[in-house]
Amino acid sequence: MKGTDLYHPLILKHNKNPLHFKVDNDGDKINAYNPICGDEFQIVISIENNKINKASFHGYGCAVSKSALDLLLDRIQNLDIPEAVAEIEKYLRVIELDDPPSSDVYSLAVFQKVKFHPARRECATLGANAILRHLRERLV
Amino acid sequence: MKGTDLYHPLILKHNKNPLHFKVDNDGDKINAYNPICGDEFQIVISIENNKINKASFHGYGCAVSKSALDLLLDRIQNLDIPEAVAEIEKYLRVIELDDPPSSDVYSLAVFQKVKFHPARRECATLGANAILRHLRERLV
Amino acid sequence: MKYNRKVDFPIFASSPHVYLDSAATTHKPEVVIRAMADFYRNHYGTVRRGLYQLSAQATRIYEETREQIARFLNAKESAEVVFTSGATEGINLVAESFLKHRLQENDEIVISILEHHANFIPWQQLARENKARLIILPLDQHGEIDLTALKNVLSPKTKLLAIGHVSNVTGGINPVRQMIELAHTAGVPVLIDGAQSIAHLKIDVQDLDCDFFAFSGHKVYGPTGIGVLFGKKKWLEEMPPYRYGGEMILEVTADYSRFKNPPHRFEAGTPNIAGVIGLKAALAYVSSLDLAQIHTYEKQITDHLTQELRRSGVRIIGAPMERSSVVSFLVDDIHPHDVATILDSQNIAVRAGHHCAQPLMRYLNIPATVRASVGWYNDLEDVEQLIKGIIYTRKVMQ
Amino acid sequence: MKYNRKVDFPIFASSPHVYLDSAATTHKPEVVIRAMADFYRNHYGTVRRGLYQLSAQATRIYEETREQIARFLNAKESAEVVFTSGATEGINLVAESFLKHRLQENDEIVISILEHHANFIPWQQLARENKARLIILPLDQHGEIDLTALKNVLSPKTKLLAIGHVSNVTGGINPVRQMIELAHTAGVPVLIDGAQSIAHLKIDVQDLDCDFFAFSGHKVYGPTGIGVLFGKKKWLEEMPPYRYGGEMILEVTADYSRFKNPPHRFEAGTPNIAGVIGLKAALAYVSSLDLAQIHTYEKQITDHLTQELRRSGVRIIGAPMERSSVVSFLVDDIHPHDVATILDSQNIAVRAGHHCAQPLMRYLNIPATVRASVGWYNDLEDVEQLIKGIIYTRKVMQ
Ligand SMILES: Cc1ncc(COP(=O)(O)O)c(C=O)c1O
Ligand SMILES: Cc1ncc(COP(=O)(O)O)c(C=O)c1O
Repeated sequence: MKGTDLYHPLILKHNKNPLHFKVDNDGDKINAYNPICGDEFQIVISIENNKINKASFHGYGCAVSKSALDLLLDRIQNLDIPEAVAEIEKYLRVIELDDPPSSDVYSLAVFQKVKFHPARRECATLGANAILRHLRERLV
Repeated sequence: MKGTDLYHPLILKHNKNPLHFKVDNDGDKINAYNPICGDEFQIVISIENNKINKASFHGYGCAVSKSALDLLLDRIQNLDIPEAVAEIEKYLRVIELDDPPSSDVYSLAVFQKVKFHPARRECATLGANAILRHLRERLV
Repeated sequence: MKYNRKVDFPIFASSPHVYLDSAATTHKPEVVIRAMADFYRNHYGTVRRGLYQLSAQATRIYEETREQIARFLNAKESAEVVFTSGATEGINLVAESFLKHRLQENDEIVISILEHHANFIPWQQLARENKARLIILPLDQHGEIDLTALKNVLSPKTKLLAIGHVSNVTGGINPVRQMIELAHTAGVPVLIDGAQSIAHLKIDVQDLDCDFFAFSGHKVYGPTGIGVLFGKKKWLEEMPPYRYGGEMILEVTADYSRFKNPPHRFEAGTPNIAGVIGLKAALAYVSSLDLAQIHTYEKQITDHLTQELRRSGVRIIGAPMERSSVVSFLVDDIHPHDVATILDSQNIAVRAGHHCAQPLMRYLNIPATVRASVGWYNDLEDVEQLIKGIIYTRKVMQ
Repeated sequence: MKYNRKVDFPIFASSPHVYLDSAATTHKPEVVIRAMADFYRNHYGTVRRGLYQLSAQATRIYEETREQIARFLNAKESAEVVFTSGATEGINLVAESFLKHRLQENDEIVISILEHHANFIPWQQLARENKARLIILPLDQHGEIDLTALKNVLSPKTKLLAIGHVSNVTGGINPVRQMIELAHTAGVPVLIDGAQSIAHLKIDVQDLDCDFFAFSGHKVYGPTGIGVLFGKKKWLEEMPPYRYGGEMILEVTADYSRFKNPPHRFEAGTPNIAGVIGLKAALAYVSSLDLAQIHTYEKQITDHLTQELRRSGVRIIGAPMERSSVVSFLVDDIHPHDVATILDSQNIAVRAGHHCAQPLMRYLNIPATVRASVGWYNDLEDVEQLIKGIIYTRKVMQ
């Protein structure tokens, strides 16, 4: 594997066997759509007492958008909303602004390789941005 | 003088002392105007019995447009209209289409050097085209 | 024969890769690169404006290129050749200067569902602005533009038929000659989007009898930022300018302006002179090879490519009767973007996405495809590498 | 010092001539020519569309150039930088996408009598089409744009002030900062035609506070076919697209299209990628020299030129308070075209004609001028040659 290669085994694993890929209608519905590449996910997050206690998604997307969303959902599960927002923002700084990933971004750091594939940046952030937008709206 | 030089002594002579440069209102009035360079001549041709018996011009133009017009008027003076038309057409073929000048284009052949100065082609043909247009209209 | 045709193209020496994206843009032969560098180094001058020799020379080459292009397209005269910045600008120019003033409420513009966005959105927006209708021809059961549908829609309300010569998604060569005949019988002028045909098929605008033909230099081994719009003289003459500025005017007063005749009326401002010089070299290169030979050769490679892809079990999108040098496909259920990125890791350049043909994608009910497209520099080895790359992709993604 | 600054520019080695037409177009330093050739030879790829490395690289350089230009102009952000084919297109873009929709019957557009056709005809025609009025500011007794006249015409009806930064005929530097302030006080947005200032003056769009600023690459040592339009974000965001095609859309359906945000909304189709690469190299070259130094140096040459011309007894047109690198003049009663052609025979390139400023010529009541303009590569020797050439011209024409 070259240093610029995008497909880290973790990405491939979560693409093939995502933990949160299922149809579940129980919660807030968030649509993540990138018209430019046609990727589209329906994300469902159920929030109780200001805390994300369940998260799932289904739809169509590439390995990067799918696994990134899956890992992110895993990461924010059980966080309260401000914590989840902070977490997603941290992740987006790594991906969109090339911030060095701090250790607590955990496994999501594998996606920083998109910096060698600029056209794929949006794959890694599609789900994250949609969820962030939604959570921020809930915060207000 | 280089082979590409435009200003043949004949051109300079007719620029400085044109034979037909005067204000004369007696005849057909023809306006020759090139908005792109601002050159503008009023040409007057008096035609009797289908024959050009007098020709003059005044106005403003460069050495090339002025001397070309002067020499051309000299050339067509005393010709009948079809003869004059043929003469001007012959001249224009030399200047616009790079036809080799036949001996009977006479002194006007000095203007063929405009082929090395494409932006000056229109100087050499400004008067000729205006007169030709006018004579053709008279022929119909 | 292996790789030797690549020697004309320096990129393959410096960056050895399998390039199968010529439908997006072609690499440049050394003669083109050198012609432009030589122009800037030894002969640079602006056109039309200058009375000095550098400018006169530049003007001469600029206008000679116009004549060369007229011959290349078999246009009746060079005044039918307008320099643009590319196919996109050419099509927008026709929308703006030709069609806008002719379009009344409820009039119709006909295109096909195969069109590239460049030959789709200008008509869609123009129709919108003028309360006219955009009619989109569907495909028949073979994936070809439905000619019966075309016959049925043509009417006195139809003000233009705008059709791609070759689809940049399926590679299908559209029966434009027949379509033009049908349209003309109904009195409808026709624009051909030649972006995908110019490098592959011999174009004869008089034989086609098209009213407009637009292409980009960068897709025919030429530079970026330059293109050509052919237009029949009778149309160009009645069209108002597209943009205003220097070099396209005869006379400007405080109150009015008078414009030059075509083609200069449509070329406001300092043109892309070096781009024209590069395009001249590119078309000379293509002419020296002969388009018939290019087509025969590319067909051989593309046929092989299609066959090997089919054999490898990928799903090919569209089965045009006549295929140019483009094949779109899907590898199992692997997302096209993943396929392209993994192929890239193997130094294989293909394209993935909607190929600026979202309406077609939606029509075919697929979000994207992988696309491999062939140029003169490709060879059988490139096909072999792609097939190996697909096998590798499957392994990675399994 | 003699001639050594010419070494950066290969044209002076291959075609030794006195080039005094930089206001029309500048010659290119070797670094610019090489950057483009290198791009085509070693890194060529299309932008935005491709998932493979060549395309990713090209995209990166393309967007980095945008950032570099934003810094060069001191724009707030790179999204305010739109690539165009030149100043002419930039100005037409503003006319079409910004002003057209805001212009009502009887509204007014203000320009000056000094304007180049590129900053004259687009407004004249737009006014005509919309039954609006074109107001043309006259010159005061010093040959400067009359600021009192500007104050007097500004009103709620004024929808735009469009002004050249530097006159390409008189060389006068217009007090654009003051004019912008006056306009803004009246709530009027301002476009600056920077074609003649970009290579000579440090531009700071935030300090100027202009709403739009347009220039061409070929006048600042860059390639042909590329230019830049700076626009304040708030305006760009509300402007509809200028042209339609690939790469500027988000979504296209049969019925509607959604467009990208600025700047990409205004860049339909495959852009002039190599042109952008060349412009990047040109601006890097200029930055390495430092515009303040360029200005000081050129001012020295131009002052000397003006003084020597005056001494030689020619009639200088216009006496601007602040002069950039341009001087127009008349040699006795010798027609400017004759002067330029005879100077050319002495290998001296100057321009003659109306300089795409016919309204100004008419205003000054002269049909044409000879124009000498100075670039970074000129030196005192060039001035001496010109003066000798003028003496020779007089001899020939006497
Ligand atoms: C003042 C001015 N504005 C605009 C232009 C137009 O520039 P371009 O022809 O490069 O579009 C020019 C150049 O001729 C100019 O001098
Ligand atoms: C069919 C078709 N039409 C038009 C275009 C637009 O060409 P350009 O982007 O060079 O203007 C393309 C290229 O992408 C194309 O494939």
